Amino acid sequence: MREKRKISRRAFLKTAVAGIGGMTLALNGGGAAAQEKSPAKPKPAKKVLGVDVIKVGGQGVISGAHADYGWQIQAGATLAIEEINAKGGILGSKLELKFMDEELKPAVAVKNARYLATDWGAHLLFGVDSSGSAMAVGPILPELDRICVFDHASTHRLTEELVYGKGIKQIFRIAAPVYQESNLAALIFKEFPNIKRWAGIHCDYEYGYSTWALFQDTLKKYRPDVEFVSIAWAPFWTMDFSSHISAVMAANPDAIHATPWAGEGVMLLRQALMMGVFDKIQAWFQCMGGSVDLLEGISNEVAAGKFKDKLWATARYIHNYPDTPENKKFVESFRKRWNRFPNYSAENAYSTIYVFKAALEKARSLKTSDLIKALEGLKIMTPAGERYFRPEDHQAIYAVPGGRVVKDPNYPLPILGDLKIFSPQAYYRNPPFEPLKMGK
Amino acid sequence: MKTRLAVLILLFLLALLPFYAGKYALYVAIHILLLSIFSLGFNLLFGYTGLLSFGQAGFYAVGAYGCGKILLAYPSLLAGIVGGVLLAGAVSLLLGILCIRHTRIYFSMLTLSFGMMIFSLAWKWRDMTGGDDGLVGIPRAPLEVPGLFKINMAAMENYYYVVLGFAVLAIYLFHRIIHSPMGLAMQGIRDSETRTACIGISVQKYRLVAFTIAGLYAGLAGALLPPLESTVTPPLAHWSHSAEPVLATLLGGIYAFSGPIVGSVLFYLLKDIIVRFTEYWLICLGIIVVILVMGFRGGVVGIFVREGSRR
Amino acid sequence: MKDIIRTESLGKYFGEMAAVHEVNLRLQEGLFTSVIGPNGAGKTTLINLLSGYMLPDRGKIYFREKEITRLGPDKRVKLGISRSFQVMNIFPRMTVFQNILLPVLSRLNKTSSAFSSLQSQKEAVGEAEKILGEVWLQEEKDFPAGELSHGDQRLLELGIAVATNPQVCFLDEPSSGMNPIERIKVLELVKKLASERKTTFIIVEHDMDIVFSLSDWIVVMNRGEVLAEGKPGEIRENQEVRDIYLGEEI
Amino acid sequence: MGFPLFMIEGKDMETLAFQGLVGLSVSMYLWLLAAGLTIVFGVLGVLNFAHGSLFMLGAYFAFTYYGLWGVNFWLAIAMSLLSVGVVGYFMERFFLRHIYHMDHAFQLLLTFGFILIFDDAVKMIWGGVAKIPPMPSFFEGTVSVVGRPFPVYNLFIIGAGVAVAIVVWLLFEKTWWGKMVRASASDREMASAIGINIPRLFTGVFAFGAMLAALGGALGTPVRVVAPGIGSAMIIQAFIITVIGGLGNLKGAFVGALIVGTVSAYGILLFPVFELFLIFLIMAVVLMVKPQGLFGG
Repeated sequence: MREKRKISRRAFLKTAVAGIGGMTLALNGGGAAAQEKSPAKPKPAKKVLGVDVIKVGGQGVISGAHADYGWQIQAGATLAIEEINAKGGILGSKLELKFMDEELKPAVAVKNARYLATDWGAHLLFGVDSSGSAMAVGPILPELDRICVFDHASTHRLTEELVYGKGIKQIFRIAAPVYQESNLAALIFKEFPNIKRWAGIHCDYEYGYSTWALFQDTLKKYRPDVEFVSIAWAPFWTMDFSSHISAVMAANPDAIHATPWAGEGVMLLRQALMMGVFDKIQAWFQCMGGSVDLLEGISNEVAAGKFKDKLWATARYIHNYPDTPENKKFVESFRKRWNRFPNYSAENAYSTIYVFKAALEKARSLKTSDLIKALEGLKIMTPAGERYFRPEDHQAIYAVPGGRVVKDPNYPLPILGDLKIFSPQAYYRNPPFEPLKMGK
Repeated sequence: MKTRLAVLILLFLLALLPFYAGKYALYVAIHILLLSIFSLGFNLLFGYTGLLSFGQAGFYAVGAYGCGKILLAYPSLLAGIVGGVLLAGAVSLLLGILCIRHTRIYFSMLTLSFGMMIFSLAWKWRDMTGGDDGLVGIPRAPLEVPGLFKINMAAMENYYYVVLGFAVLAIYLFHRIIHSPMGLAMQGIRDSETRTACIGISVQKYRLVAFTIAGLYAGLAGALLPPLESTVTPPLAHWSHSAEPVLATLLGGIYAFSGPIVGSVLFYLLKDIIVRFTEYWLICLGIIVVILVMGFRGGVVGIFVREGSRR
Repeated sequence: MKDIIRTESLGKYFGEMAAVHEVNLRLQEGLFTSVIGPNGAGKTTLINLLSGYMLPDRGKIYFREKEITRLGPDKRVKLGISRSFQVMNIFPRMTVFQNILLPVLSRLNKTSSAFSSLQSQKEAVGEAEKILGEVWLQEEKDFPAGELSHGDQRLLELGIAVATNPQVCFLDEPSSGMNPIERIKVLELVKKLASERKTTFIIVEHDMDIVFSLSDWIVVMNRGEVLAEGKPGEIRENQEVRDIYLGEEI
Repeated sequence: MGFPLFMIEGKDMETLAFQGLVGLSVSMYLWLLAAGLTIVFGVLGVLNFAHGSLFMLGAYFAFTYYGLWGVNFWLAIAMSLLSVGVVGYFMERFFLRHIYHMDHAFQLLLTFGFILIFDDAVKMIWGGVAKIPPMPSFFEGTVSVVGRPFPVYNLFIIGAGVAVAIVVWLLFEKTWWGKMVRASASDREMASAIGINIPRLFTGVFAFGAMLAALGGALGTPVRVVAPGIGSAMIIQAFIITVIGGLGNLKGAFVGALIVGTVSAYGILLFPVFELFLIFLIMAVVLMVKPQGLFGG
């Protein structure tokens, strides 16, 4: 036993030491970083905001099948920051961006937020693609003492439960939430008397559930005569939708309402074409179908008229609307900078930075409490139109139309034509909110 | 003697951490401690009993959801953590009975599928789990024993000490177990199942014990998470999360007591640091795994110490 | 003398092939018994059946007139039946000492204690030390068993087999892969253990000289069946046995 | 407005039959993936976690040749098979070959390491954004089955699945190479004793398995997107199939694929809520009842 014990002693000693080494080294590193970078104590400078650089920490998914969204967020924010810095920054302080991959994993998003705020020293946070990540990041903002502008995650719960319900004032959302996909769609299709039988092919997670539930509630209000005849749920990473499509087509629907997005949306639509769906139905509403990556993905099929003008879509911003100088300028400079069309996530991020600018200039301070005051009720002109941050739930109110996916000679990729425009009040849920029932 | 000294130094440094480390470093430290507990339990199965489980994240998630639900209903840290651990233990005992009849690949596949069943439950049983949004707004409840004491946990420093306490306890107990007769029996099973049976030891019994203990450890790691993050989401149960203790343990060394702990430190810091410089941290990790399997199955500890590299 | 192991028309079949067929054995306590026979005669299978390592397809097994046919190996060890393996089967990653300690702990029913240190198991440690001595492995006690020489691993295998303090112990070619001198050493050790420990050994062995010089009783198997059994003298005279071993000098 | 767990009511025979056919196409596609995995395990005894990554590589190569370079579709597929075959060759020759003697756990871990490497490697080469290959025109159009449009492409996939099954069967049952492989699978010592060059044979088998994976990936490109991670998204399903059927048993894998494909198809139609859960449940139950899988042991 003796010899043996000696061995294992040595084993433990060395490794223990290694452990301490690793631990302390890294932690001291982190610690030091935190001390010097902590924005809490401003450096002696005559800058209004007290810092030379305003650090902006963003995140989005930049890996996997949905990577384009993160890329677009990054691109939009970068463009805005370059513009602002070129004009001398905000109140004399330049902006600096650090962007991280949230991997669509809430745990990662939280870790990133903590790293950005407490180690890298971000003054302002924005981003996050998935609802789960948003719902996870929201609650820790008070502890981090930072505001975060969410520019993609769309669950209504973020603003209705966390801000309006739990009173987490550090949360703001610049993007239109699921109302866009459900209530707007309902408002459009209540005008189609022949479409009576609706089917759904939806994401097998919160986004799909709430969108489908809300769509049914709202449409029923205007059209008691419609039926919702069948539904198929597609888990994350569904690549073969043929079972889902045939399952819902079995009920002979007049129209289909679908949420799978990004690459999955493209696969769904191409496979629907293959299965001759568009010969049978009258309309297909593709939520977020106005997203650039999706439009690029089905560009050939649209050009060939395979969808027979039955494909409808919306997005939280569409590059061909509104017809304003702000929007024209944004699209042009985005295309010049990145040589691609801006996605809604890009516009959201771009506007987010300008929202920061407006808030900082109004508050003339980096204190979270001041920024919250400045942002509540803020009205600001953005490429997507005028946005108004509702004080009750910190949700930005602005109008985005839905329309048919069509080819336009002036654009290399499909656009939304035959636009149906409603005032936001018409399709936004308004306080007081009561939680929405989602049988599923 | 030397060992004791090293351990004391380590404990001392960890105890003083909040005084010389920043907020984020503290947060990282907590996560490393959780991963260490998680990996230790895993290695009782893998390194000491010879069973590679790809479903440990399932029990981690049970612990996390259990603790989360309790804290949302009754804000007492101890109740949450203990409840979560016990729940995870019960589940692992139950599934263990079904799993231990299998070995090698079949065991790995069965644990994988049970883990994924828990994942899909977390995803689908929305009234209970909140679906993919998960359980939100879980309070970091105070540590209290009614009538005795009550410590506020709002400051992360305080919670760090709670985690440190549980981690030290878990590691100490683990050390006792693997150096006990039962630990020896498990190693016997790892080295030769048939031989162990033919000296009068019930292989299945000790497999089940190891499986349950591993589940309890996973559950403890999981139960300590919600108070930190205030959220619990399904990815915690996904097989890719089960892979983390596997990689950490492999990195540190599966044949040494301290392997999983050292591995957890390296694994977490490695990822945390690489991620800051490149989004391609997976490929670095993959290369490390390949190199370890090809050449250094004893892991880092094995490289340091002859004992570790023994096959 | 009374039977310690008795079988009734024991059979084990692999598809068409009868590894063991209609075997009715009476192994008597205290008789040093050898099982011999050409390769594929079913010797190892027989031991696997008797030790519970395999379950028979047919027939019954009795230990001291108590039926154990369906008992698992670990249960049989508790009754006092133990074995060694033809293909080396030790605990390679544990130390030699632990290799012996584990079976001892198992016999003392201590393996379920989860928090006491090994050193604190005074009784077991003492016994293990003693057994190490009996199999000449004191010096190597702290080596990892996997790093021992082949001969020493054989000794260890033997040590593990006797460490559960069995009443009957099956040894499957305890001297395989050893040179003649080592063989004699090992088998004399076995004989010594038999007398000191009051253990009834049943061994499978190829070296006829050793078998006939050591055994009190010899069982000859061929094609899964028992061809003959008896005292060495009788077996030497047996014509059938001579036939299956023809050429070989008995 | 909750949905009942079980929605059989109002599902006529045509619907069920049609869904079954769709399920068949799903099954056959899964079979393409499971076949290679099974062969590699059956012969080399290694459960290749990275099989899904080879599937992904197949898709990327096919996309590059057909979608980017405009090579003829069939030629592009052949080229992608070869490319992935070469990748497989190197994987076996320089890595797997050295771990056959090791515990299954380490083999699983090594191939797991390759998943991480391949996933990031394609991200470096092709970028993180999902690629959308064009659809060859001859796959467009549908045929009418029980009065409903069924895609030509899905018919083609069914055909391809059956074809692969036949080819593999002929290869292993009727050719000298197949006989050698089976001999070495059952007894390596004996095989090398009678002069079979085991290492080279195994390299060949692994490359062959890799090419089958690539075939699945390549044939998927017309209707799927190509993105990092599509491999790891598929591998678990492939595992379930092979385990249900009995690891290393081709007949088992074929049946397993049929079960999983059909169950998921009907699951979506009849149990929209618990489809995901169902497949894992089946696997667990099979293992419980028949530890070696339906056709294994």
